[in-house]
Amino acid sequence: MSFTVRKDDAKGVVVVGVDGQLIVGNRHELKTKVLDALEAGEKKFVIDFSPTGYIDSSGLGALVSLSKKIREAGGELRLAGLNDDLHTLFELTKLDTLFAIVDSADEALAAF
Amino acid sequence: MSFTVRKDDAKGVVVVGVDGQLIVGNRHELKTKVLDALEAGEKKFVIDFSPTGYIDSSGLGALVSLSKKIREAGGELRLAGLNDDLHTLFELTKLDTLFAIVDSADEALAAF
Amino acid sequence: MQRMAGAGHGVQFSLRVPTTLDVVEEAVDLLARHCLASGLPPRRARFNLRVVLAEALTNAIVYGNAMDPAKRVDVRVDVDGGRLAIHVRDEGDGFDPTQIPSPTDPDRIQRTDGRGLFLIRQLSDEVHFNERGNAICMIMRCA
Amino acid sequence: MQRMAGAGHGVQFSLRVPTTLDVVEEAVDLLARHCLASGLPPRRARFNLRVVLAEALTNAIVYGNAMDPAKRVDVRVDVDGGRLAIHVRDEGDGFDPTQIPSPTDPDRIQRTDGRGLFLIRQLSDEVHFNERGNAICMIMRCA
Ligand SMILES: Nc1ncnc2c1ncn2[C@@H]1O[C@H](COP(=O)(O)OP(=O)(O)O)[C@@H](O)[C@H]1O
Ligand SMILES: Nc1ncnc2c1ncn2[C@@H]1O[C@H](COP(=O)(O)OP(=O)(O)O)[C@@H](O)[C@H]1O
Repeated sequence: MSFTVRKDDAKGVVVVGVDGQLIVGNRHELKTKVLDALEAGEKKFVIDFSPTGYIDSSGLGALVSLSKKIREAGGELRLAGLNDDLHTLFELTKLDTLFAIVDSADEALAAF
Repeated sequence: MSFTVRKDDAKGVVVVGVDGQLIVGNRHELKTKVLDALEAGEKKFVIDFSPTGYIDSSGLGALVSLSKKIREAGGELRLAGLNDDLHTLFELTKLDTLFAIVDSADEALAAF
Repeated sequence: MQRMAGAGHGVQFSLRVPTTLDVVEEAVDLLARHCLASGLPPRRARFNLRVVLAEALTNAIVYGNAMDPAKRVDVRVDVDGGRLAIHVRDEGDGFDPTQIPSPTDPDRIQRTDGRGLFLIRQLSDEVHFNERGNAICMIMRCA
Repeated sequence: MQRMAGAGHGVQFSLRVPTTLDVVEEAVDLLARHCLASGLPPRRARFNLRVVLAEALTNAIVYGNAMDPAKRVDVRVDVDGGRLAIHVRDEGDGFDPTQIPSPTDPDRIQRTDGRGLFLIRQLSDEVHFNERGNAICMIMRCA
């Protein structure tokens, strides 16, 4: 499990890929990566779940926390690349009402 | 698990394919199939193990028994298509000294 | 052929997990492979099962065993009649699972915690607890 | 990450098999899938393991339980430290495994029986029996 971070310079967007699981064991790593970028002045974030296996409730909690912090800093977070199972997770928890969810990272970039 | 029986008319050879396992649960079926053909006057037999998973000791026993009966009736039996694992089984039990083992059913046919 | 499941004889498998969050992912993957071997459909093994196992193990480690490395979590899966009964037991004092509010309530939706048992209930076919509350049983049907 | 095996905590799985030869193939396949899930290399799971399991189950059914449908065969596999210990126990009186002649002796090579235990010994890494002789333990290393 690991996170890939890349910056789309044209759009000024930070794209974080969640490779593997987002769970209790690595959610802090994701939070640190995103909050470091936020502190460095980044405002636009996409988290790309297309390479993701599963997310547990603490992973969902980490996303809620990040979304709040990004909003407070005047930034914006989009979630992309959720497969059907992951999408169901957001629907079941009604978190789909809280997040801007788009099909793909490309779409997220285009819409910024 | 099942056995396919086909007759090569040019060579007058009965080719039996062992599809799946040759084990305690189906060795009688193989014996019946071959002995019926022997009784019907067939003399040349190839058993093709290329589609075979594994053989247990009772399967090996059934082959020993068939080989004896075919020989007594003046016929001939060849074993073909053994993968490395199956070949090891015959080597370990020294049954490779008892059977005519050839690479493929085609080779067995050509050699009759 | 007489079916093993039809004859009522299923595989049972078990795993003893140490009280550390480091092993959750590996334990989940190992158990998911065994559930797959026992006939759980690949998609359910890959997703639903892995989420509910991760939740149950995490709760057992964090709340049940309170991170005490002297304690263990025991997982046992009984396969029978086309369904898996996944038991996760910790060495804690238990809790009252009826007292857990829904994380989808409007005033709770912004919280960062409180979704574990909810997801377990949503993604399993049935959920049971023992009386003490230190053992959960999650049922997953194979079909 | 802390490894489950390294921490000494392995999966254990078990299956109760009825005393009928009809189920041998299915039981062997089911157990082989679980052994694969526990890290036995695919080729060993596909061949060596399936042969030795088929032999041990057949002996337990035919000789141990003497085909008595009231009896059962219990299979248990302990996975630990990169090796599988496969236990097969029947409800019979046992036998003395030291008294079994080699099927490769020239005067026995034409026999149709007597190769089961020999193959078990050749295809496993270690073989042990309990004192009574109604339980065999076959060790298979994962590497
Ligand atoms: N195995 C357990 N032992 C003791 N308490 C538990 C256990 N599992 C859950 N709980 C209690 O139930 C609460 C809700 O758990 P859960 O829905 O998983 O959400 P979260 O873990 O995010 O708090 C926990 O905060 C805890 O108090
Ligand atoms: N589980 C068992 N209980 C009692 N006797 C057994 C058992 N397994 C093997 N035996 C004895 O060992 C002998 C040799 O077994 P084996 O090598 O498998 O060859 P085969 O089954 O072809 O006779 C059997 O004939 C039987 O007498």
